[in-house]
Amino acid sequence: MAAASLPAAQPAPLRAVRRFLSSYGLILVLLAMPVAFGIQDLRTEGDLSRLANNLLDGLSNGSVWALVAIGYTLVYGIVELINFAHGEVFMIGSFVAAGFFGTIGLTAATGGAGLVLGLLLTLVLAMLASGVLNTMIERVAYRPLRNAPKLAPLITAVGFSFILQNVGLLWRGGSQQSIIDLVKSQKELFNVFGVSVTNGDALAVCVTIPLVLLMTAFIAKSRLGKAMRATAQDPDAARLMGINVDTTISATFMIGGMLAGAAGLIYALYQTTVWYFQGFTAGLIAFTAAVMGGIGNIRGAVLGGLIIGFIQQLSDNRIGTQWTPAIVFAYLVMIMVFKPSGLLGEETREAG
Amino acid sequence: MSPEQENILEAHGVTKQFGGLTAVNDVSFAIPQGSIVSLIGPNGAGKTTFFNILTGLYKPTLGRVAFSGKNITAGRPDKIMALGVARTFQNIRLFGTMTAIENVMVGQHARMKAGLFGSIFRPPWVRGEEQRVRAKAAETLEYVGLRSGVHDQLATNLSYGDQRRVEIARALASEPRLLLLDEPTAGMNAQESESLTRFMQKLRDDFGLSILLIEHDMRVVMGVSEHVTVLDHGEKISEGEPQAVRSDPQVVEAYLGKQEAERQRAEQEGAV
Amino acid sequence: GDDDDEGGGGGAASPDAGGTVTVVSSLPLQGAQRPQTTDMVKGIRLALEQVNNKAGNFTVKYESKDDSTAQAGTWTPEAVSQNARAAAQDESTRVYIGEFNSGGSAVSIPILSDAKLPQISPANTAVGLTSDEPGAEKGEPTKYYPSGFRNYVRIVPKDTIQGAALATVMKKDGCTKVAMANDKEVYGAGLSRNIENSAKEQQLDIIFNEGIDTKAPNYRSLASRAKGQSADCFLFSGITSNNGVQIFKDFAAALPEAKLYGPDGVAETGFTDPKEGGIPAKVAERVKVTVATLDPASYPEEGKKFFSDYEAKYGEANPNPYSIYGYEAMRLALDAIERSGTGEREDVVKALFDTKNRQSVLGNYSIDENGDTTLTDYGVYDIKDGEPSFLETVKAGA
Amino acid sequence: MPELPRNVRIALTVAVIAFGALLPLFVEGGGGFIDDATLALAYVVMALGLNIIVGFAGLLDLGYVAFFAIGAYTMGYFGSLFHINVNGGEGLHVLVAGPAAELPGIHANFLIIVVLAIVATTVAGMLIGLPTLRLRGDYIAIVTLAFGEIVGRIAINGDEIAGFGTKLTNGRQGITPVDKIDLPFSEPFTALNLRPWYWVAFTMVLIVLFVNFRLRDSRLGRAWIALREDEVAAVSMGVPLVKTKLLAYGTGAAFGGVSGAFLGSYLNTVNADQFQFAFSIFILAMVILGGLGSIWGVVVGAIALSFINNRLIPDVLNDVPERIGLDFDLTELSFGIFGFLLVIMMILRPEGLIPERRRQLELGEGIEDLAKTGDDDDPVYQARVP
Amino acid sequence: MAMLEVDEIRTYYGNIEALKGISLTVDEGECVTLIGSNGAGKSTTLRSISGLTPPRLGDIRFEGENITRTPPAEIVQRGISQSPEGRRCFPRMTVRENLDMGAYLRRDKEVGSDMDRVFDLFPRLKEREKQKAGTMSGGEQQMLAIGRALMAKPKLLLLDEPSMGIAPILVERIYETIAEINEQGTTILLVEQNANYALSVSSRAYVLETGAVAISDDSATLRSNPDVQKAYLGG
Ligand SMILES: Nc1ncnc2c1ncn2[C@@H]1O[C@H](COP(=O)(O)OP(=O)(O)OP(=O)(O)O)[C@@H](O)[C@H]1O
Ligand SMILES: Nc1ncnc2c1ncn2[C@@H]1O[C@H](COP(=O)(O)OP(=O)(O)OP(=O)(O)O)[C@@H](O)[C@H]1O
Ligand SMILES: [Mg+2]
Ligand SMILES: [Mg+2]
Repeated sequence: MAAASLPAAQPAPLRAVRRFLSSYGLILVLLAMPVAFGIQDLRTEGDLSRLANNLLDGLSNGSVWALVAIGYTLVYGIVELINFAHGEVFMIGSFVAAGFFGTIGLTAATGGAGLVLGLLLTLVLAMLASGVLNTMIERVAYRPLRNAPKLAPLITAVGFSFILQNVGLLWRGGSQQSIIDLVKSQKELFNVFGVSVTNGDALAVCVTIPLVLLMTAFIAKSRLGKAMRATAQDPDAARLMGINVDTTISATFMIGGMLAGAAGLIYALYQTTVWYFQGFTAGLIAFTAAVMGGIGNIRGAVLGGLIIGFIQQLSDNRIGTQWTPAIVFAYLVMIMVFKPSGLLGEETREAG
Repeated sequence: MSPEQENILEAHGVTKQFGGLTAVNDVSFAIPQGSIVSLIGPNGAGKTTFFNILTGLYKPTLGRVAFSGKNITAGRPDKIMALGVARTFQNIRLFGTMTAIENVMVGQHARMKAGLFGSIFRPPWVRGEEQRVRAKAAETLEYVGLRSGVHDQLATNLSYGDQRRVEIARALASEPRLLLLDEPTAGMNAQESESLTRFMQKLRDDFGLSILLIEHDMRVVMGVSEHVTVLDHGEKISEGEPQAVRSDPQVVEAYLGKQEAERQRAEQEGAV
Repeated sequence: GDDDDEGGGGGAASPDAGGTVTVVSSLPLQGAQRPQTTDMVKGIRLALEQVNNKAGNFTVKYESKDDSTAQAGTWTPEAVSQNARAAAQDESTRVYIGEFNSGGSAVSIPILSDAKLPQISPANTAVGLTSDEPGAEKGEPTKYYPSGFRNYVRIVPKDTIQGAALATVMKKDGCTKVAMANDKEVYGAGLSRNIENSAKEQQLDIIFNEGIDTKAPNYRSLASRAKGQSADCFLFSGITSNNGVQIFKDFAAALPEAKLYGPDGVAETGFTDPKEGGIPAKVAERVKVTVATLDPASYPEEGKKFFSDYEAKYGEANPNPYSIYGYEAMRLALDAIERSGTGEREDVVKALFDTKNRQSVLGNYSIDENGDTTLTDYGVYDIKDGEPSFLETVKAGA
Repeated sequence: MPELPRNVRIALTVAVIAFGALLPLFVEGGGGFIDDATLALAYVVMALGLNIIVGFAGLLDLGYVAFFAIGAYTMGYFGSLFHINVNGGEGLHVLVAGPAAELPGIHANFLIIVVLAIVATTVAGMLIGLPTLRLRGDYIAIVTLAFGEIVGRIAINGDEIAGFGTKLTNGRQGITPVDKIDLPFSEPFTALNLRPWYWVAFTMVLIVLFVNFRLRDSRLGRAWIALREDEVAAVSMGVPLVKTKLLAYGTGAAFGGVSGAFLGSYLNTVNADQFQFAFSIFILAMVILGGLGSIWGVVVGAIALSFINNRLIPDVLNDVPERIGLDFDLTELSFGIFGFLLVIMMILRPEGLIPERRRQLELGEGIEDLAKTGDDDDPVYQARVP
Repeated sequence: MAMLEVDEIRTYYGNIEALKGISLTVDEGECVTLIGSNGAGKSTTLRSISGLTPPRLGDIRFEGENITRTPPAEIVQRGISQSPEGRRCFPRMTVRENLDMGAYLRRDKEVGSDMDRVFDLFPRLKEREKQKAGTMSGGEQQMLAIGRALMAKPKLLLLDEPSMGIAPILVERIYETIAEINEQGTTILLVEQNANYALSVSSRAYVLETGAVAISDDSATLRSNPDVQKAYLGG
């Protein structure tokens, strides 16, 4: 029998619209703002340098988010926990770094090898501090709840996020604290076609990209990476493979924390301001980025972080900073509508 | 199968592709009213996929499905269920934190009327409905052979075999006209499989239920079905009466294996 | 206290008056405003300690209440109304110092007005709480006093005055295109509206006045918008803890030539001193801030004494500017209790509104019939060695 | 644990209700206790509403504050001076007496406002629910969170949006004051006598409790659990996905709206700063701490957290150093303490203060008990602390 | 000394006693079958041996050492691998990655050739090397689960209903393989419902009933036991 084609449930034009939307809707959504603004710029200013500057700012800001988001998504992927404390671990990393600058005598005048060496040392310290802190939180607040209802660790995470914020508050007070500008973050490094690239931009991008490549390779290739993925997907089966699930989870928190620490340092260098509350915002953005890209997917988290960076800068520049969070979230909702499992999320067989 | 018998389900040219893989390829198929029909084939032949198309979980790439004359292609699963098509799952999908009896009560969702306000104010008719549904669920569980002692246990706490029974009960309780069973005897021993075979026949005889069965246990397939369709690589490779299909060389080659065919033959002869 | 010579009637307390009365303060002790409010409480305590807990014949007890919650991190209506109600219920409470936020006072005034409990705000600047002058919403201020009883006074000038002062300074400095940002708080937004109004009068071009997201990590894109529109001055109308430091740094970087301005909300070392996390010296060079307090040198003795006493007690030479308002709020409360004679709430209210020509740490002021202070002079400060340093006085509205 | 006979359970329920209802008569009418209690009851209403969404239907909602906001703004729009120019400054008055009847602006009877709030939040709940229908697990969480934040942002920035001669919101300035509740056959409420407020809140709680219990053991309740457990299986068993999920969002949201309208009036303000993410988390913590899906658990969780937040930390703990003669400011540790308490409570009782029945079963506790119970629609059965 | 000794173990799920004192032994090189009706406790026995649900009472010894409370990962390290009930493949990993996971603890060079062996046994897996396991059909996943357990190259292999959901033609192949690897020296403990094949490859068998051992005997003897025939062999 000839295969009858699909019964017409909808009139043809509607169907075409739907099909078009489902395949290109996402792209339309993502490009809407830049394209609209680009056209506007061409009309009013005659060139695209304003847009290009926005996008560059977005890229560097987004790189910082991406760094926070990778650590977030790693932990998220493995224990399926919305880790509200992650942002605070990142904040502590920033504080440690900012505090250490003074300790080892880095000043705005330090340059060249001294600066590089000092920063590397700080990096190690910040990563260690945040890594250990994160592992400790896991041990104290999440591990005892391994068999509890899935949402129970969410509350301990919130609890720890409060505790750490309080630590930050006691440490550096309630206002934003300006710290020394070691890398002359806002100083122009070079300028192409009216796009001004600053030291901060270069730093953020140059640190993020290698780290992302490294992490992706690590998760895909290394034994620990494999163990992490297996544990994430089915802990009992992972045990049957000879994987020590507790150790793996600890290691994941360690790595996640270390990434947060690295991000903390970059953030401190890039913004030259630290604040006890910075982790809350960063955590929320990292969560958003992780989900936008597809939970547990590292490249997705990076993509999510960058997209958020772009949206934020475009919106700050054109629409108004007070609306920026709302616009970021509106974008998120639209992306979720078109890609329910995130931009790079994997769909698995659901039926049967 | 007499020609004047009405078909309760007809599928025409159903095709389903996943990316580059064609899981079901242009399969046409019919289930006569009140009959038991089996769908067999090697692993990955597309049987479960076909089920998922019939029940609305997958949208076929091509093709059309009609249930008692109504087009249900890519219809909403819950609507298809409400029309009278109930199913079980190959990988058992019970509601883990519900008790066995509650699971079966959910199966009757489409047959109940209480809405939001009915549920809140619980007028007498809603009370009556609840009682009826609960009683029916208990009865169905007994019917599939689940001891009353475990009716109030959570589904996750049941053993594999018992979970299968609850699943069948859950499907049955909705009083379907067509029952789709995906490897119902997996995880059951020979005796249990046999009683399930008899049970299917009884369902058909008592309630005029039509059954579509996916099964790898040839003893069950041979024992119960009036008609067998064989899929391989998504295509229909053979179809007909069980005996005929069983000796179809293509089926032996792709699915049964020489040894199994041999054994079947021996058994058959022994039994006669 | 030695500021009662002008108050009159202080010594005339009826012989049977006396006993213990309570003054409560209700301030957000959690979250972003904590730095201001804790120094304020310190100022309050200092004031009370200096008079040995005495106001005339009354022994004064002080109770510090928190109008924020840990969970919210800022003032909450729940906490404000709870504090107001508790104060109203407690017979011994005679003065209520608060709230810090104008929005909070909008909640507590109606409750306290019903209970005829005198209220002194050390920080509210929203116009509409006391008067219906431009800047107030329709229906203000009567809607806050449902029974018609005015119980509320404040010791900080309302926004109209500082707005004019800032506009004047910018005009004088030769600004032509001003980029403005405000923190959207009642204080910051209200003040920025007043600055805009005054700027218009003085033909200053405000290219934008952006309400910022105070939790944003940076404002580089916003600053680059100002650059795109060739702004030559930048003004942030808000408080330090609403990301004041970051926004100044970002605008300073994007507009290397521009002059930068801020209101009293940023006139504190947390903003001016890099050692305390304030803006870097390079940026500070370009900043001017206005404060209702004048040059410490031109302060009355009282004022100088405050700073030295504060340092003696708490070891901080440069407290948050709000500490002095806390101090003065308590001083005024004590003074009014003493002047009231009976210490009864209605009498204290009357005494508050009767405050005339009071010599205080803030300078010489009276309370007008709306409950506003008559202080109008603003000091313009620039920043030297991480500290605000007095430049000149501007006459508001000039 | 021995099973309580049915009539004992009924007696116990009646006793609890009577105790709750009569409580205000024994305390100061304007005191801190009744204030805390009234707030706690308002939170109980929200927590039970959220419990329907998260506990029953398993849809992790991190944006519940949106419904609080919408309920409160309904109160603000229809019971304050917000629309001061309406009717040429004369005001519109619908079945109100007392001071409100004289004022400009729109002033409707509280009961009407409640109905409007229910309608508004139900619709909002469903709208927010729509984009989450295809989503799974935590993807739902972020989308609801997003909506909560968007609503919060609109509240804060609404003063920039104007139309029809009015602003959308009053921004951070807030809408103040708000009409007091004015019920038929009673004196208008006042800010200083809190007893009537308490009783209104108490009545709301009784209603939500009733609805929660009825829904839990109903066709709809089962459908929610089924969807929460396995969506594919549930739809294959005839549970309509869209309708069932939206009903959960809608009902849960409605209670948030009712409570929001009440709080708007009770707190005398509708202030944009209240509608922050932290509030969603606060309510969610009540639900999880109490015991996800467990009705009495959520009640206890809400009361406990509300007490910790509004009384224990600000008033009890913060006074401790002063009382024992230390010059130490505990307020600077407040949210650390709050966080610490959350962590400790959760670790000590991972299943929640009063775990849901299913949870107990899953742990293999008390299966024999349950087998005997048979009928468990009686609230008191759940009240037993295991 | 037997390779595996299970001594009077009692395993609980919460308060439910699933195993009420089960004892059994498996000698080195042997193939032993567990049969029993639904809920008898077969899977629980295997889970207990692997350490997933450690018994509350009783002892399990492997190669003379007590492993009753040893964590699962270490038990695998000692040489016990399991193909669990319900397949439990890693759904978002590809077929090949799943097989790699099976050899997680191995560091020898023969992993590659063992993989080829699995591919020989199940050509479908080779064909779908890059497919995500979660999208495979039930039977395909079962193949993968067995293959994955084989990849560990264990001393003792635990198989929980390996033929479940497998087409007849493959069941043959699987049992041929079981017999083959058993001959090559791998000890096997097998749980099966359809005991025909199982009893034909195993030397001894235990029949479990409601958490206890009801019969234990030679496979051949059991096959001719009328009760067993009726219940498990469809006789
Ligand atoms: N979502 C999917 N994505 C990609 N491939 C799929 C998907 N679902 C099924 N397949 C493939 O389609 C084919 C048919 O699968 P199906 O589950 O229908 O087989 P089956 O006949 O039920 O097999 P079995 O007897 O093993 O259960 C299989 O090869 C399977 O790997
Ligand atoms: N996770 C669990 N929680 C509680 N009880 C359980 C759990 N798993 C199994 N049980 C109970 O333990 C007993 C033994 O179950 P088990 O799965 O070992 O049986 P089985 O012999 O493998 O049966 P089947 O042939 O059906 O797989 C059963 O009574 C079952 O109800
Ligand atoms: Mg199948
Ligand atoms: Mg089993």
